[in-house]
Amino acid sequence: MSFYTELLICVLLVIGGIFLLIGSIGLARLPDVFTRLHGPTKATTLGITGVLLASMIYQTLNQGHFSVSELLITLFLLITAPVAANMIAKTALHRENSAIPRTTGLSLLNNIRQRKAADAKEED
Amino acid sequence: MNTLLCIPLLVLLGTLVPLCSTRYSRTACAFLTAALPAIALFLILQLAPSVLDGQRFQTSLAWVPSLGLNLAFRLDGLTLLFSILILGIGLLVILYARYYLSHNDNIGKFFCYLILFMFAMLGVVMSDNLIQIWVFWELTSISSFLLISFWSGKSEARKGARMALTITGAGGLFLLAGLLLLGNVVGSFDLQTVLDSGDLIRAHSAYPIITVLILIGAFTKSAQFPFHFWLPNAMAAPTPVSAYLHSATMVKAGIFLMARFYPSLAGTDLWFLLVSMTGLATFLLGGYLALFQHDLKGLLANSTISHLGLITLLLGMGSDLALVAAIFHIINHATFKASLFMAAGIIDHESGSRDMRQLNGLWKYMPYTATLAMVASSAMAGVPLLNGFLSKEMFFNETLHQDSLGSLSWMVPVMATLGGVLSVAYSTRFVHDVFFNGEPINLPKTPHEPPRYMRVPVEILVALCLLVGIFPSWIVGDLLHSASFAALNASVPEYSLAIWHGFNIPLLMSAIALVGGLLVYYNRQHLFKFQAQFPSNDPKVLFERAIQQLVAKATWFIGFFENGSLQRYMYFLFMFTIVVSAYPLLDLDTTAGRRPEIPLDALSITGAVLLSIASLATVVWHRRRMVALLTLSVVGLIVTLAFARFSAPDLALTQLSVEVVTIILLMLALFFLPQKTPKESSPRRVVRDLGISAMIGGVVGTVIYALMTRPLETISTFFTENSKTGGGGTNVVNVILVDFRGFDTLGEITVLGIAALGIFKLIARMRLYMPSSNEQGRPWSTDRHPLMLSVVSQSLLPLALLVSAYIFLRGHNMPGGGFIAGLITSVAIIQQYVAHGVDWIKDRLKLDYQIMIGSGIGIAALTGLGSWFFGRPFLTSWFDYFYLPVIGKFELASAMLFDLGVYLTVVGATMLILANLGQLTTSERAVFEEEA
Amino acid sequence: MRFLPMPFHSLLLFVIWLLMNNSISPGHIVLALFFAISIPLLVNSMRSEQPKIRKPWLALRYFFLVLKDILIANIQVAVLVLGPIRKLKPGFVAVPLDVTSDVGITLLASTVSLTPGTVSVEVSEDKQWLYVHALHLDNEQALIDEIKQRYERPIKEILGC
Amino acid sequence: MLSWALFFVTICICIALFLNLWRLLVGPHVSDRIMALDTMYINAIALLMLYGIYMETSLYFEAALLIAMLGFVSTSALCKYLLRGDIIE
Amino acid sequence: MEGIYAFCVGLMTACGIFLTLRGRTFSVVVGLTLLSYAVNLFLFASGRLKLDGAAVLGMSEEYGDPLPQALVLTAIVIGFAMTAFAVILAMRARADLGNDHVDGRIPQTKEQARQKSGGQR
Amino acid sequence: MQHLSILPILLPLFTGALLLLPPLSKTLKRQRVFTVLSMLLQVIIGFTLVASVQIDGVTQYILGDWRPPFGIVLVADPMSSVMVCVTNFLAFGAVCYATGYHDRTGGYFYPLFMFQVMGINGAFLTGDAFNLFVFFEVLLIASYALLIHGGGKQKTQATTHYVVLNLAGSSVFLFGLGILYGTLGTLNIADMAQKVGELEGSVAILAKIGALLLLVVFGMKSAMLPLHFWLPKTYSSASAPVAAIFAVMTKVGIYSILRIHGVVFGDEAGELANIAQSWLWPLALLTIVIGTIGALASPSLKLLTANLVVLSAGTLMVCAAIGSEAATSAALYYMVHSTLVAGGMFLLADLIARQRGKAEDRFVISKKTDNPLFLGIGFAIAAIAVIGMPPLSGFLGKIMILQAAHSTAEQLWVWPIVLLSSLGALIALSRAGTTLFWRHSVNKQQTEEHQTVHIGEWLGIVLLLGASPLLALFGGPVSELANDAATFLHDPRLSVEALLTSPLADGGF
Repeated sequence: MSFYTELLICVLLVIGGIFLLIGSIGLARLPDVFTRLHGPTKATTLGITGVLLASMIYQTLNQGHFSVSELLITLFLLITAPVAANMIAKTALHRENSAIPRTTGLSLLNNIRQRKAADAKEED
Repeated sequence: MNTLLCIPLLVLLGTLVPLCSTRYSRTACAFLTAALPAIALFLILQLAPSVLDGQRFQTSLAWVPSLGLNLAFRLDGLTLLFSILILGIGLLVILYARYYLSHNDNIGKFFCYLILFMFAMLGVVMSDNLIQIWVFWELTSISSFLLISFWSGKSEARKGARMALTITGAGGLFLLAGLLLLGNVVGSFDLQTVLDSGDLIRAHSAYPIITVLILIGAFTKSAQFPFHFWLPNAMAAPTPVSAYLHSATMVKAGIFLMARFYPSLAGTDLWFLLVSMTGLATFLLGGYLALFQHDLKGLLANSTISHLGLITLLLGMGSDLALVAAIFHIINHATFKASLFMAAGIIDHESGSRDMRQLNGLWKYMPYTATLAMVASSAMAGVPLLNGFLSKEMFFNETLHQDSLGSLSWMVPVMATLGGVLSVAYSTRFVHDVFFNGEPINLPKTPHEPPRYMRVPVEILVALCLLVGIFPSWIVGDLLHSASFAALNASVPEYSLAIWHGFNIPLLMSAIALVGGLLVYYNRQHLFKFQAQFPSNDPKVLFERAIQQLVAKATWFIGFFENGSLQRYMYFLFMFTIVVSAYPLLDLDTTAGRRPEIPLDALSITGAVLLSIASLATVVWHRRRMVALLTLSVVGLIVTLAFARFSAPDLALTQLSVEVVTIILLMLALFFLPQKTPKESSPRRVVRDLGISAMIGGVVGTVIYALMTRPLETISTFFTENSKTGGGGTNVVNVILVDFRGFDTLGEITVLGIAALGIFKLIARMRLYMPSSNEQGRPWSTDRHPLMLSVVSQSLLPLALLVSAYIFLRGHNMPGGGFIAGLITSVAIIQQYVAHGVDWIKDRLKLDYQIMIGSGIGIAALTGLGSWFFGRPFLTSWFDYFYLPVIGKFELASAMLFDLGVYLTVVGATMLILANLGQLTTSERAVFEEEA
Repeated sequence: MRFLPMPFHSLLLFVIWLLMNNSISPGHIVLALFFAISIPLLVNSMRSEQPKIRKPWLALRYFFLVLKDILIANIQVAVLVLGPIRKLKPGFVAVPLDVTSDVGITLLASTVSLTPGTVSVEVSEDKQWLYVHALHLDNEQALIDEIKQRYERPIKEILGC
Repeated sequence: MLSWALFFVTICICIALFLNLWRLLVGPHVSDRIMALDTMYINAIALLMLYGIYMETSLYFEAALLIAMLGFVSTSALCKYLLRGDIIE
Repeated sequence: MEGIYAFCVGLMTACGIFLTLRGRTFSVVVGLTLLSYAVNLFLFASGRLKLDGAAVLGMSEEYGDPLPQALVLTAIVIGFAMTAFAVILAMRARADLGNDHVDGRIPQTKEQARQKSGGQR
Repeated sequence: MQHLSILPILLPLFTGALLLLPPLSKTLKRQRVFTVLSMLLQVIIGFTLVASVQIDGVTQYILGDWRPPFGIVLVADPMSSVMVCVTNFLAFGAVCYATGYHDRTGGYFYPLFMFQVMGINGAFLTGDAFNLFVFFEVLLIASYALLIHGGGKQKTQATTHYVVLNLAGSSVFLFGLGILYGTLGTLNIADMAQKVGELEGSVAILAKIGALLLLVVFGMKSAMLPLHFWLPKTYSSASAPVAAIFAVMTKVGIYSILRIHGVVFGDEAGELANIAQSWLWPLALLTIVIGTIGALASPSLKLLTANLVVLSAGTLMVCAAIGSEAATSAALYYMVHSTLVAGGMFLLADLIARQRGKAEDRFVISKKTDNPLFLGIGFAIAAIAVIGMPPLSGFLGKIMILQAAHSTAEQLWVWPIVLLSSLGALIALSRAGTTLFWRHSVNKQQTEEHQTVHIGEWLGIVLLLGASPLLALFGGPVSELANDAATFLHDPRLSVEALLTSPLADGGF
């Protein structure tokens, strides 16, 4: 394994690791449910992609034949992560978890909760 | 065939005769019933001359040789005597009963029981094997139970029967213990061997126990003090039964037993003291109690107790002559008491009452019966020229020649005389109160003489009383001699059976008894008054109360332990586990063994900490169910990672897929179970439970640590070596699962299939209300099938199926396999359910999960069966490599087919469970009410 | 089309099978073909009607565009997450939808979730509005426009609805 | 270099896992906890891939794939439960 | 490593057992699940721990003991079936008995009450 | 007939699987006929197996052709073959009975019943410790499913307790197995027996814990004292044919104790010889006591029968505690007897309960039964047999046990307790019988339609209870059989070494 490939793997790994960590930091650090959603859906997905790519390259070189199966996991996560985020957000909305007060567009929240159109009038 | 075997066999067959002949007239039934016992009696009488000459017949058939239990019968003098009594009186009773029983009674059933009893009794006396004696002994208890409770509609009959059964049954158990011990001491259960080794037995350390046990058996059966109380209560039986069982035969079984084992057990102070004192006490107590009975049969029953006491006393005196006297009195008592009972039965039958306060002056109505009864009761009282006199003379004589009480031995004759006084007194009362003493009071019927043939048995017996009384040696001399010879198992001492022995002390004692008895009877009012001061303790009530108290105590006790709380049972289980497992651990010196440990690293520590925190959090938050569920998922995830870490990828896969399905199931449960868990464990309970769980956790941790740090040699190298060559796969775990230990897997999928069927059963009848709001009281969201989820799930399904196919196909060589593939398929389908709902799926997916389960198990099993056609045992695997032009080399293995079975079962089972659970909830939502 | 009810999926499955096995040996190609045909046939009944991909090449380009945006998105998010929380100005935005098909909406929502600073939170019941939560919202309208221009338009073109 | 990178990433993921657990434990809402669990699944995938690199084996790929798949199912089911109570209706 | 592993197994066992001793079906089921995790780890470890020894031929130099792994696999599946049954049973119990207690504090129905005090003889 | 010894497992398995598939799954009638026929065949196979073991000696069936101790073997020795035969016979009786009424009260009765039989037979036949666990689970899960058959509150509650306890028990089982594997490195029971003797020191102590944990599990299955509490309620609430087949389940526990603790940890086990005995003695005796007390306290016939099962289990455990050859032989005889009689009694209790109107089987005054003669005779036979009174089979078993206990140090405890338990049973059953059959309410206005005994129900009861007189009559041959079995089990040369070193072990037949 040449130095450069190893370097590439390392870089990918480190990027992956950092983003994974950032995702989790976001999860732990951000103030409300909706902001926390951003960490796992984006940073973590990217992080895992990094690790998977590293693994892919490494395994390909190590085993001597093309190893691309990791792409499958990436694909999978790319498909599912937004849906998971959406479900969690729906849950949070349904259970009336509060967003932090400085959020803009809080007036929309009630409409969102009841899944009404944005221009629908408040009824209650 | 052997005559000796024929005798009991004939009687046994006889039990069926009444059942078959019950449809004919009652007379015909009675005669048919009597036929076989009559033949049996005839056979015995045929053998009698040889027996009287001192011959002994024995026969034996092997039954359970390993126990020393043979079907052995004997006929010696004692047996002969008793057999004649049993069969003879039995025949008379059959005749009597034909008239006694009314049309309402099922006479066939009665005779059946009666003959069964006869068989049992005959068996007791004819047995030549210790265990066999007990077998028949208990049979008498059972048959007497049936007879006593013949009028089962009456509460008295039921209670009396139960009491008799309980007491004699208990005695029987003592007897069994005694007999077994005896047999073990002698080394044989053969009766003759036992009889011949009396010295050995008496010298053995177990002798006292044996004696006591056997005597208790005998005493209970013979209604000896303090077990006497069941006998009067057994009088609820029809009178023929009383006459037969409770005077002539069954109560004599105890006496018989003592006489039978006389050579083996008697001859020690223990025996004398126990037997004679019990006998004396019974003799007096029975006589005394008889005096106060108002019930005719009660009087007779207590007099029977008294006379049985007399015989027992004789047996306990230790002299051979006393034994002769005892046997003589057995004969006499049987004759006069049976006739008395029958007479009492006639009175009862014809007048409708047995109460002596109502029965008066019957002489006028039934003079003939009265005469018979008077003769018989004179015999009971010991009036000269009747048989009772003779044996009583012998008894008095023997009391004078004993020294069982040392210097207090003089008391025995005095007591005996007193007993004689009592027996004269109650006999007088029987005669005077019933047949004279004014007019009958309020009798239900006008008394009259019984049918002709109902009197015949009484006549015969009374005639015997007279004949024996007058010509003793001519009538019973030989019989008595041979019986005594057999009982003694040695030569019989000289004795004379004459009416007149000259003026001697026994005669004086008899005279005192006669005179005193009359005096007592005339002054009975004083005695009655005296007796009235005591609270009347009906033994029946006492006994019932005792039993009921026993039951109440038992109920309380059981209720105390089995309080219906699962926690209690779990507590017992875990406590027991702790005790059992921690105790040996105390002996373990060092926990750590010699095997080098794997060094720690950050990852493992992280895993361990996460696992610990998550587990603890599950415990702490178990009342916040949703959170507990999430922490549980974390635990599952870490366990999965642990499996992966310690080189078990298959396990990781399985654990993971199982966990998801479990969580989904738990969520379903969460939905239907009450949404809140109130805090309900007391702090003490919590501390206790913490203690228990900590202890078990500690033990488990210690043990596994100790195990892991010790080297181990296992059979596993075989698997790794043979996996490829023998099983055709490189994934050893999978090869073990589908090949080496495929049978386990077959069982495992069966479990899964059964679980699904069982769950289906559970769901089929379930009526659950769905909560309309969550634990916060918030109504559910109206968005049944979120848009993004449904769209994406649809696209994921083919992908998931592909993955499951991939996992399935590579299972044999790489981590994976049918089970995991099955779970993935199931989870993918479940995801569709989650995203689209049951109704949507139902129209689109038409799979019969039940058939999937059945065929899955079937395919797996059939795969195993396939090897039969190659002459190999079940589940022998087969694999081979093939070449196809384009594709190249590939492998086919029977294990794949097996795995297909696994796959089908898993999918079928999981889906059967989940799909049906889903259907459960498609009905309309009722408002749910939380229980108070 | 009876044997290939879902051509796109079939292709995907075919590729994925080979991906998973890391192999393009003839045996695996045969297997991949088998699954690519059989699985769609199996699950065909389990699908609701879905629009076809009209412009595959545009789809591919869109895919890479999203990939690039994901990268950028993450760096932005990283900065925001690690930066001072107080300066964060989260907000909800309602995006009016032009795409009508479920698939289209889902695709758009997913893209929004994966790309800079936004997560799609909810779709209104009449499917006219997509509610989006932004981690840091400076200009509402700009965000709406960007979403509509950058993502919704290509999706509409690809799916034709 | 690779081992160093591996070590670094492992530490990162360990910290991430702890953070996830922390979020899972403190909540405050169930949605937060589910999110934390979901993130944990993804971190676990990364961990498995790392382990695969470290052990020079691809044996753990399937496990990672399964976590990805099943983690999603589990998350969506959990959310569905919170939304509708009945996950299969 | 062995020590920490053993500690975790012990702790999980303890947690599981504590939960099974609670008075509600749900806690009991969760406890049993936890307990079965612990059991699986225990059984697995009875073949001793091994790093880098997956029992796939050709993938490693030394193999861990594959037999306990196979046993654990069977145990997992069986445990799954059992847990599933227990879960549904808990629901059924709720449906039939109206509550989720397991501690026997069930309001007695008339029939049961009569049965308990029922006269004898 | 080389496959004879696996048939008792395969036949019910296939029957069960086929019953799930069309065309059999379509109507109950087909299922009924098929199951009865299959069961009849199984009975025949059971007897054939006993006979073949008697004639040809012990056979071991090497599954998958992997020689022991590596693969799983089934061992058909005299003991297991007899137990299999008893199980099949009992199951046949129960199935016959079920055709009358009970198969209609819920779904999947026959398939589940077949799986239950399979599990029990497997547990008896297997020669592998982990496979024993698997079959335990098969029989357990089937029993859970069968227990709820018919439905009702009581069943649900009893099942909940039963299931949770047994789940905990299964965990303990696995702990025990793990320890044994971790110390012995093998799973084949015969191989274990060989290796146990070589253990010493700390490893021996660990193995001891494993063995004792197994004792806990088997104790729970066989209703040993502190672990028996689930039994009375569970058995009494099960529907009749299920309760009948349950009668053999406690025996599986006893059998396993005899197998594992009597043989593997028997006299030859070196440091670990007879470790279970000191625990078994007091517990067995106390089990008898509590069974007797429970019998006395029982307010209904089913509960009474269930408590009698506890009592008989205690008696059997005494045999296991004695551990001698005579005791094992006695245990086998008593096991056969008590299984069949208890099974018959459960069936009878159900019939009685169904004929007594609202009173069911409780000991209260009630209407008269419709078939007093049949039920009465049946009850008498069952009662006499179960008390251990002559002339039915119970007394032979009891005497054998007493004799086996003779001249042991604990004789002073065993004899009184065993005998007094008989007395307790006598009291309880005489009260039960007199009340059930003889205390009638007078009012005869409500004359419901006269119930007749269905032919299947009749046959089931006659088969099971009729076995008792036969067992007594042929006490000689049966006890010889039991002696053979005991001899085999206690002779390590026969039971252990032969199974590992026989020429059969090379895979050929």
